[in-house]
Parts: sequence; structure tokens; C-alpha cells
Amino acid sequence: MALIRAFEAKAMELFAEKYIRGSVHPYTGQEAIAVGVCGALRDGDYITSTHRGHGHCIAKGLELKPMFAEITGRATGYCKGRGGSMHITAMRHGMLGADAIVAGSLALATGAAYGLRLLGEDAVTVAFFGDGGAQQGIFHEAANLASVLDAPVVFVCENNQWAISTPIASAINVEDIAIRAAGYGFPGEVVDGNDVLAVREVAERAVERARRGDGPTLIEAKSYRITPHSAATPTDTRSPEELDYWRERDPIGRFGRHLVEAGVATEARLEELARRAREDVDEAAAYALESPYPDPAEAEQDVYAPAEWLTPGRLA
Amino acid sequence: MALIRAFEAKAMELFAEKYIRGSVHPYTGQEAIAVGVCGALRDGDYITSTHRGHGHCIAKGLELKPMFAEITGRATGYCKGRGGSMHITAMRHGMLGADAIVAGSLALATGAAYGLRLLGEDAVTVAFFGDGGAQQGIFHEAANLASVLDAPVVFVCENNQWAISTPIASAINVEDIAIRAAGYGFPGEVVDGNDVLAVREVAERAVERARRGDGPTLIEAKSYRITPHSAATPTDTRSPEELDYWRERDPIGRFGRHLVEAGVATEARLEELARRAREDVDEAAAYALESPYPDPAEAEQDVYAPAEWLTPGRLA
Amino acid sequence: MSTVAVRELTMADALNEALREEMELDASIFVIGEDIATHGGLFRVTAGLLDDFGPKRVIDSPISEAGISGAGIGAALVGCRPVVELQIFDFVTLTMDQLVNHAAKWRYMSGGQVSVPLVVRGPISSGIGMAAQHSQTLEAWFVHTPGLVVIMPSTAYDAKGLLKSAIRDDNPVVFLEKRLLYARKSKVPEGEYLVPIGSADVKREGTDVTVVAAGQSVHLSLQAARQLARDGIELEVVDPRTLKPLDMDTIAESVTKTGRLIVVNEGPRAGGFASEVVARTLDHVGLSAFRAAPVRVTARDTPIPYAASLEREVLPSLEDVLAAVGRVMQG
Amino acid sequence: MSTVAVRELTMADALNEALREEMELDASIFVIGEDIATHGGLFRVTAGLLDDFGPKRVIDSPISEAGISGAGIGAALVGCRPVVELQIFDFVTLTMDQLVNHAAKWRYMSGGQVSVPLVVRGPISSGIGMAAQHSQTLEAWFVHTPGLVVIMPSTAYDAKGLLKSAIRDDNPVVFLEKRLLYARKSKVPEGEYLVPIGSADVKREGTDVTVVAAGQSVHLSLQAARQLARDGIELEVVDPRTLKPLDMDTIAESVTKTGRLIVVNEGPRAGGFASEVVARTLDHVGLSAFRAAPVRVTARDTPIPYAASLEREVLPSLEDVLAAVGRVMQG
Ligand SMILES: Cc1ncc(C[n+]2csc(CCOP(=O)(O)OP(=O)(O)O)c2C)c(N)n1
Ligand SMILES: Cc1ncc(C[n+]2csc(CCOP(=O)(O)OP(=O)(O)O)c2C)c(N)n1
Ligand SMILES: [Mg+2]
Ligand SMILES: [Mg+2]
Repeated sequence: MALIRAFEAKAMELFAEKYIRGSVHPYTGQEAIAVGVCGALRDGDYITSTHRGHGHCIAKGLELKPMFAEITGRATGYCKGRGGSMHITAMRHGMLGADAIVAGSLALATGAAYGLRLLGEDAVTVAFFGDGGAQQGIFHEAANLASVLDAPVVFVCENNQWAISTPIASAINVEDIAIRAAGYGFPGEVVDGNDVLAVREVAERAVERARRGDGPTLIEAKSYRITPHSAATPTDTRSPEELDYWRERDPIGRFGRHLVEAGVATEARLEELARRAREDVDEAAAYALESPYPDPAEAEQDVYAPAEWLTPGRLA
Repeated sequence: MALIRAFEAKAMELFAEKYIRGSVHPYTGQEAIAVGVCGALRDGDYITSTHRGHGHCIAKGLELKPMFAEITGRATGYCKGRGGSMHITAMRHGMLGADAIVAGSLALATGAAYGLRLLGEDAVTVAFFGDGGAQQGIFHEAANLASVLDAPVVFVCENNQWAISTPIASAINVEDIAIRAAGYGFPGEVVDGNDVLAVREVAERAVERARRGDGPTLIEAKSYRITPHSAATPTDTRSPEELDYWRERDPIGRFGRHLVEAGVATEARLEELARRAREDVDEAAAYALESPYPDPAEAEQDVYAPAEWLTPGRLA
Repeated sequence: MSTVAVRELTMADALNEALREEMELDASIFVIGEDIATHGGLFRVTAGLLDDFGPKRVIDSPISEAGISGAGIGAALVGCRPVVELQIFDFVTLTMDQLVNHAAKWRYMSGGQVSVPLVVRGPISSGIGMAAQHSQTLEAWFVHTPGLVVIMPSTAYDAKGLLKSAIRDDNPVVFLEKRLLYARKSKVPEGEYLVPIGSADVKREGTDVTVVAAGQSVHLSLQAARQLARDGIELEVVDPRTLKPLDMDTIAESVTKTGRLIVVNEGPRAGGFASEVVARTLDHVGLSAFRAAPVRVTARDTPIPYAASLEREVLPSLEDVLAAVGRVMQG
Repeated sequence: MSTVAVRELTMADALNEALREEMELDASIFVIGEDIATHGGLFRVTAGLLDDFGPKRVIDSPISEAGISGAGIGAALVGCRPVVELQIFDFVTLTMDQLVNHAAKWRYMSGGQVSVPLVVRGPISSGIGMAAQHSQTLEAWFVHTPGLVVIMPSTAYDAKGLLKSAIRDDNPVVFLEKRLLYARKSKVPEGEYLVPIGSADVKREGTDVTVVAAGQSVHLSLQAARQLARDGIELEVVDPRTLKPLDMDTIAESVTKTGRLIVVNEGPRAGGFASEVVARTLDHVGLSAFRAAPVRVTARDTPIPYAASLEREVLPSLEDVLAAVGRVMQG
């Protein structure tokens, strides 16, 4: 969690310094969700992510250097600089890709889960999406399809209360998004998304259920982004009281206090870890900034997968 | 109901005789739903319909002659032969249009309902759709949007158990589609769609609620189509037992028995009404077949509404 | 004399054979769509597959075009080769986001880490009174989408060979089948053969006018060619078969020979495939190669009307092709 | 001397004024979209409207592009004039069914009983590193859709006048705003004026080459024109402003004068708007009017990459326009 927190802080710095184009959507405040959920996964499992995806990547085990290289548009990035912050894919880490279309990856995750099962693997696929994404038609189609296909997929709705400037209360007329699972015939669970242990526990259950072949689960993790929507959309109209309320419930602080009380770690040790995280992040960012930019001559590569018709001059 | 039954029988005849192109989707067996629901509406209220829309049209008060003229592709049809069986629109009767895109009109109905309210009218809009349509993303978006807009719309899901060859049980993992309403924060009601009085009662409640400004309702009317999916898709794999089960519950027969038992009508009187219905239908069909075909020279008319830029040779 | 038995097959049966053969060869292939399993598809293209390959590989889906397309993409990302049927291709409007923002871009956005071996196929059903929402010819949209392959066969032979190639290709393929061609028969040899993606086929040789046409339009053009041959005008009918990538070499070669180009296409004229062929051919052969301005024979810029008298009027007709030939022959 | 005060306004402010003026005139107009009310829109186009017109007419919607588009159509059918914002126009992929199968066809299918006075507007945001799913230029799809009107302004003045016309027009209008032009200022008179739909504007007169370009491409073309004027080459820059219906008279007149045509467009080349302009101009002026083959300057046929070095490479550049002029001047 500390690593994610440090990564996003650095990313915002790099954006301010114009090393990052487009935008950055910090995961700050929601770290417990990615960490709790990905902790319940094993090698061979997959995830899909969103515009706010750095946290998912780090929790799934991606490396910081090619991540920073990607979001700063370098040839050494996971996607050779083609994707950027909103499109990090890392197949070797089971990261199917981040999607800048809100809720766009839910059907992909369902199909990946079904396909892996068809290929004889007992892998589970997790799809992260936001509270705003739950109003997209594809959420409905993917959830129902996953149910009738018994696809081993877990839908994780990160309800951070806001979609840019729109509070969830104005986007839906129900208290919990999780209840929609009942309309598809699989369990929906609400969990405190700022409590990493609680998230982990719910995720274990859902992943276990999927792996058993009992089908999907919808997890709604209630949380909050304590930073503005994005680097490109910094205006934040939310009340200071609301922000303070959630800062007090900061998942990192809470887990830290828990560890100290449990005698597992000391304040000093936590300080130490946070400092190390910042060092790792600085080192990775430095690596990225020293990396070369993609060669313009390669701009037309990878539009199509190799095929015998793919000979120069033949492409329409 | 007898009129609808007779209309569809005639339509199938006309298709067999090649007077109708494309297809015909008979409403046979579901008459109680359209009649019960439209009975709860008043002048100034609107409906949207589906590929299986003849019953909705008749129940909403459309005239048989321009209906037959439309589905036989004549210039005297409601849509001048441009729309055909799946696209009958009749604004003067509050019929916003039939839609051949499954569930495609649900958002239109929501917007019409909201728009009428904005214009100061207290009209209610009803959207008919099928059980298969409830798996479309637009159902989800329209229902949620209607809820947050408090749109005076009633969603009527005609669950006739099948979507072409696909039984509802294989398309969803829940017993009732109506429960999905809970995920949007408005009531969902299940009703026996073959009991016209029961449908009427539920519809009155929903329409009243919408008119009061209390928002949408989802009505799931359980019914059955006792004829094949369509004239163009006549193969029917459903078991004879299942068909017999539902034929016994034929809404027309049931309502007839009820009237006789209640002493409101005699068998003879019902016979008489059925015969008259057939006569009206024959007369209307004859009118259609005597009507002229649309003039090919008018094929490019009505693509665009009159506008000052709409001068000959200017259209892209 | 060839030892391979050759049968006459309908395009529907040829497509069915292609699916069957490929599914036997490759267990990662599955087909999903509305009414394709128990019913065998509205047009029988998937008939019998359920019995032979079972419900895990032949799936009757809920009515969720976006959902099944997206699921196909996801399955393709992890190594399957899904074939998604859209019951009528007009419904692709419901899944443009999955096809355009996902299938077509995922490989590029990932820097080449992944490929999306997906086929999305279905009928174009204009000409039979299905009206505006069931009669569209939308290939131009996909031709305009980098990352997609677009195929439109005109014969049973091409259909089988191209569908097999499409399934084996590692890229997302939009495979367009003309409803009126399903019942049309042509010679199809027994056993394995492929038709390469991106290669046109000269369906008729001629010296006077090059007619570029795919799918149904090929037969309209051949009909015109037979009729004009009596008056000594020889049309060369070039069937690209694949619309993206487009075999410009074959088209350019033909136009260089004839100096005249007509493009026949069933979609609306504005922004259609015909416009693209005209513009690209100009790029390739230059102005001087033309003896007359190229002519586009297309549908009118209207939705497709229901009534026969109107639908006939808006769709390209034999008369339209003949008139176009008249224009280019005058120069 | 004009008595009308003239200000310099950004395109965003001009669009905002157009909405405000029309909403004051017509109570049946409402705007709906994501973050358009309290936030005033990501690019401030709807800023302040909530305060002046209230939450019933200025609506923050859930993230449901298809839903709000469909709702706009339904409201239009019963007499409202909805303006739907798509936060980024790439998301139109989610609502193609509502726009193409419903908005564009409802009037025709009803035999002219209804009209759909709907405006769907939003930004095209290529050129700023938003990557493949937020950078598409998709007007070609809509140009290919009978029943739609397609508008793409290049200046604040045109934007205001065209948006007002679009709102008053009884047809469904796709209104495309280039993200990079929002902050660009131009002279806008106080008070009421309209820019007619379907009429092009010659942004610069010239005798040697006709350059047809809309939106952002207009400014790229003008830049090239200024540079080439030094070498005595005079470009005539024709801005169609409306892509459908297209003002062919103005384009044909210009090409008849110059004999040379370049079309600049930010979309991918294959099947793009540039191809349509080339094909239609040939129809209108004939082969003989051309001294050189028309040239299309477009984006490459790739998704839009994130990195600056790559995005610059795939989008049309000043160098590309200059090279094209070189080609047509050689003939
Ligand atoms: C289909 C689509 N519509 C709109 C957007 C613009 N957009 C980007 S993020 C965002 C808010 C998403 O809210 P939520 O799903 O709650 O995720 P969060 O940003 O809160 O993490 C919106 C509307 C988009 N990227 N995709
Ligand atoms: C978007 C879309 N997908 C598929 C179809 C093809 N189709 C026509 S009717 C139908 C079945 C619809 O089932 P249901 O909604 O239950 O209505 P019913 O036919 O039972 O009245 C299908 C799949 C269509 N018209 N539109
Ligand atoms: Mg959120
Ligand atoms: Mg049904």
C-alpha cells in the first residue's frame, strides 16, 4: 500500500513537470482494495483494470520501472509507450490490461475467465471497476452472461463515492450497488474498502467460490479517493469535512496502527518501509526518465499480429 | 383481445400469400398484456413497442386499415409503407413507434416520459419489451436513468418464456426478471399475463404511481406465445405438452369463461364478437390489398425533416 | 483431371463446414451467439455443431451483443479462438465499443504483447423487406477502423476458405455474409483449402471496364457483364473478397489495363466503401491512367424502406450498373 | 463601421453562449451529460447553465452514454430539443445503436410523422496524449449514416452560429468539437446570429490548390498556406463546416478554379472523410478539371499511440500538407 501511495505521489509530480501527457488518475486512498483482492490471487490468475489502474498493477506484482517508463511514454515501458497511464498491460504478470472506457473490461474479464476454464486451467479473473461504471449497460450484460456461463470471475466495484464530480447518490437510487447481484443470481457482498484485512477475507471467499466452479461474485468495496479525480481534472468540489472524514480512515494509517497494536511492527519500522517505498519509486522514475522515447519509425508496428497477408504495402 | 387474435391470424395468412415481406411476429397468446396495460392509459399517454407489436397497436387504439396497409407495404399505411410490421408508428394515437432492436426503445420511452413532464404534461409512457430484452445493457441504463430522473415510465416485460429458440431459464439465473427493479430503487411486480383483469390492476397501480411523480415501475407479465416465433422463423422446438399447458390458459378463453360465469355475456355473444372481429379484420385487409404501393419517386422523402438547408442537390 | 471430389454447396453449408473443420482441428475454438446452438442459427450456419462439439463450445447466449463480443475478446486474449455470431449484422451497432475500442486496439495499446484472434460474423439482410434496422451494409465503418480485418465473400467457395483463414488469423475479423447468398450454390472441393486474406479474385476478365464489387454486388456486376458482352463491352469484375486489407495491386493492375473504374456497393453512397476504392485507386494509378472519371454505384443515402417498390429503388440495380458503364464508356 | 460590439471569445465560451441564448429562447431545450451541471463540463462548455436554468434542464447523468442518448431521442420525439453531451466523443461507440438505428431512422421509418431535433455534441481529443480510446476522429461513420447531420466547426464564430442552428434544426445532429480548439479565440459579435447548416466557408482564398479541411485541420492548412505564400503558392482553404450535408457547390467551384485538390483530415485514411470528398468532387467536376490527382492528408491507419513521439508521427502534420502541395503542384 505504501508503494502505491508513493507511486501515485511521484506520478503526480511527473505530470506537473510535464513528463506525463494526458492524465493521471491516482489510486490514493483506495490502496486496501487492490492489495486485499490481489492478495487473494495466485500465479496464473488474471485481472483487468481501469483508468485508475496503477494500484491494481502494483498489487498484481508489476515492476515499477516499466510502469513509470510506460506512463512517461518511453520505449522501455510495458507497452513500449503506446498505451500510457490508462492502458498498462502486462501479460506475464496476469494483467490483461487497463481500460479507459468506464466498465469496458467487464465482459472481457468474463470471457477470459470462461476461456481459461475451457482451456482446462483453474484460473480466476478479477475485474476492477468503479461505482460510476455500475451504471453502464455492459456491467449488466457481463454480469448476467458470467452467471449463465458460470464464469470464474470476480467483479470488484470500487465505490469511492464519486464519479468525477458526480456523487454516487445522484447516479443511483439504491444504497448498495452490491444488491444488483441478486438480479443475476450470484452473491453480492459489501465490504469496508479501507480495511485491507476485511477486503482480503471477502476476496478469498469470492475467489475460492469462482475457482470451485460456483460462478461469479460481485464485491462492492466502499472507499474514497482522497485526491482529486485526475491530474487533468484537478478541481475538487467535495467538502473539507468529507475529505477529513475519509483521511481519518486512511487504509494505510489504519493498517499501520493495527500492526503496531498487534505488535507485529513498530512505528519506526513502518516509517522505514514508507521511506523505502519512496526510494524504490524515485529509482524507478529516474530509470524511466533516462529511457529513450519510442522511435517514430515504429509507430505503425503492432497494429496487426503477424500474418501471411501482412506484407508491406498490403495493409488497407 | 379477439381483434388482436383475428388480426394476427390474418397477418399470417397474408404472409403465406406473399403479401407481406420480411416477417410477422404474432402476439397470439399475449393479448391480455397489451389490453390490460393500455386499458390503464388515457389519451395523451404514450407507448413504445417491439418487433411483436401488432397487439400493442390495436390495444392503444390504432386503426386496422392503415395497420394492414403498413404491413403489406402500401402508401396508405401509417408509415406510407416505409416501416412495415416491425415499425408501426402512429403519433396521433400515442404510439411512439415499434422497434425491431430488442429492448431498443426502453431509453426512448424514458426520455419521452421525462420530456413530457418537462413540457408540463402529466402523461405516462409505457415501454413494452420481452424477457429476452431484459438481458440487454440498454434495459439497465434506461431503468437506472428513469429512476434517478423520476421519469413517469412503466416498463412492461412480457415474459413469454422464450426468445426465439432460447428458454428464459437458459438466459438468466433468476426466477423473476422483476426482482431487478430492486437494483434501481423502484417497484417490480410479477403478474399473470394471461389474466387481463390482473394485468389491468397492476398496470393501474403503476400508471397512477408514475403520474403522481413517484417514478417508474417494472411489471413482469408471465405469459406465452402459442404460435411460433415468427412467420420467417416458423420452426418451433417447444414440447406439445408445454403448448397444451398454455393453450388451456389462453387469455381469451379465460376471460370469456369469466364473463359467462359472471353473467355479463353469453357464449353466443362471445361467438358473435369473435365473428365480428374476423369481419373487421377481413375488411381492413381487403382495404390494404386494394391500396396503391408507394411511389418509388418518393423513396428519398422524409430522410430529413424540412430545413432551410434541405434544397435539392444539397444533401450529402 | 483432379482427384478431389467437388460438390455444389450453398454458402450456408460451406460456412458450416468451415466451422466444423476448424473446430475439429483446434479445441480452443468456440462459437457463441443467439439461437446458434439448439436452433443451429437462424440461417443454419451453425447447424449440428452443438451435437458434435457440445454446449461448452457451442453456446446459446442471452441477447447481449456487447456482452458476447466482449467475452469473445477476453477469451481471445487468453488463447481461445472465439467465433461470435451477430444474428443480424445491424446489431453490431450495440457492440461498436467492444469491437472498435477493445478488439481493434488491444494489441496496439499493449505494444504487441497480445493478439485478439476473434471472428465476429453474421448476415447482411437487405433486399428482403426486413426494413431499416435489419438491412444495413456497414462495412465502411470497419474499413475505417485500424486493427480490424474485414471480409465479405461472394461465393460458397470463397466463404469457406475465407472463414477458415479468418479463424486461423490472429487478428480480429469482421466477417460479413450476405443473407441472399446463403442459399446460393457454388463448387466446393472436398477437404482442406484456404482462401488467403487480402487477396482479390478476378471473377471475370474483361478489357473495357474494371468493376470492383464484393458480396452480393459481384453477382449484380456479373449479370451486367453477361448482358453487355452481347454488345461487345467486356467488364472485368474484381472481387476484393477482403475489404481490409485491400488488395490494391490487383485493382490497380486491372484499372491500368481498362482505364475505367466502376465500384458497386450496397451501402449508402456518402462515406461508403466505393468512395474509398475510388480515392485509393487514384493514388495508385494516377490521374492519367483513367479514360473516364470513376463511377460509384451504391444504395441511395436513405435508410432501407420496407415496401418492395421503395427498397428496389434505393438499392443498386442492374440498370444502375448499366448506366454507369454507359457513363464511363462515353468518357 | 459596425455598431455591433465584437469580442474575442474562446470556442468553449462561444459554445456556452450558444447554449445559453437558445435555452433562454426555448424552454423545451435541456442539456444532459456526465459532469455537465455542477462541474460545468470537463471543458466548461456548459459552465453556469445549472445556476441559470436549474436541475430539470441541466442534468448530471449517470455514466450511461446509450441511455442518455436514447432518452434524448425519446424527449425529442415528444417535442423537446435535447442537447446530449458525450464527455469524450470516443464514447459514441457505446451509443451507435441509439444514434444510427433510432435517431437517424425514426423519422423515415415513420413515414415522416416524427422528427428528432436532437444534438449530440462533445470533444475530439487527439493530439494531447490521451491515447487510443480517447483520441478518435470518427466523423466518417456519421457521414455514412443517412438521417444524421454532421457538423465540425473550426472557429469560435462558426461554433456558436452552428450550434444555434443545430439546436433549431429538426434533425439529429452530431456536433464535433476539437478539444485543442476550445481555448482558441476568434471574433464573435454580440447578440444573435446563425451560421447556416450545409454551407462551407472559404477560410482563405487562393488560386493554385484547393485544400478542403474542417475543424483542427483548417488551422494546419492555413499555416501551410501562410508558409507557401512566401514561395508564391496560393492555397485556397475551404472549410465545409458541415460534413453532412456537404456543400459541394463551394468545393466544386474552388477545384474548378484551381484544378488541384488536397483534403486534410485527422481520421485514419482508409474509409475516411477525405476519400469521400475526393470521390464526390470527381463526380461533380469530372476528370478533366484536375491538373493533378487529388491527395489525401490524413492520420495513419493506426490507433492513436500515447507517446508524443508516436502520436505526432501518426497525426497529419504541417510537413504532410507541404509534401502534398508539392505532389499536386508537380501534377
Ligand atoms: C464510457 C466512458 N464514459 C465516460 C468516461 C469519462 N470518465 C473517465 S473516469 C470517469 C468517472 C468514473 O467514475 P468511477 O467509475 O466511479 O471510477 P473512479 O474515477 O471514481 O475511480 C468518467 C465519467 C470514460 N472514460 N468512459
Ligand atoms: C438487438 C437485437 N438482437 C437480436 C435480435 C433478433 N431477435 C428478434 S426477436 C428476438 C427474440 C426476442 O425475445 P424477447 O425479447 O423475449 O421477445 P419475444 O420475441 O419473445 O416477444 C431476437 C433475438 C434483434 N431484433 N435485436
Ligand atoms: Mg468512483
Ligand atoms: Mg420472449
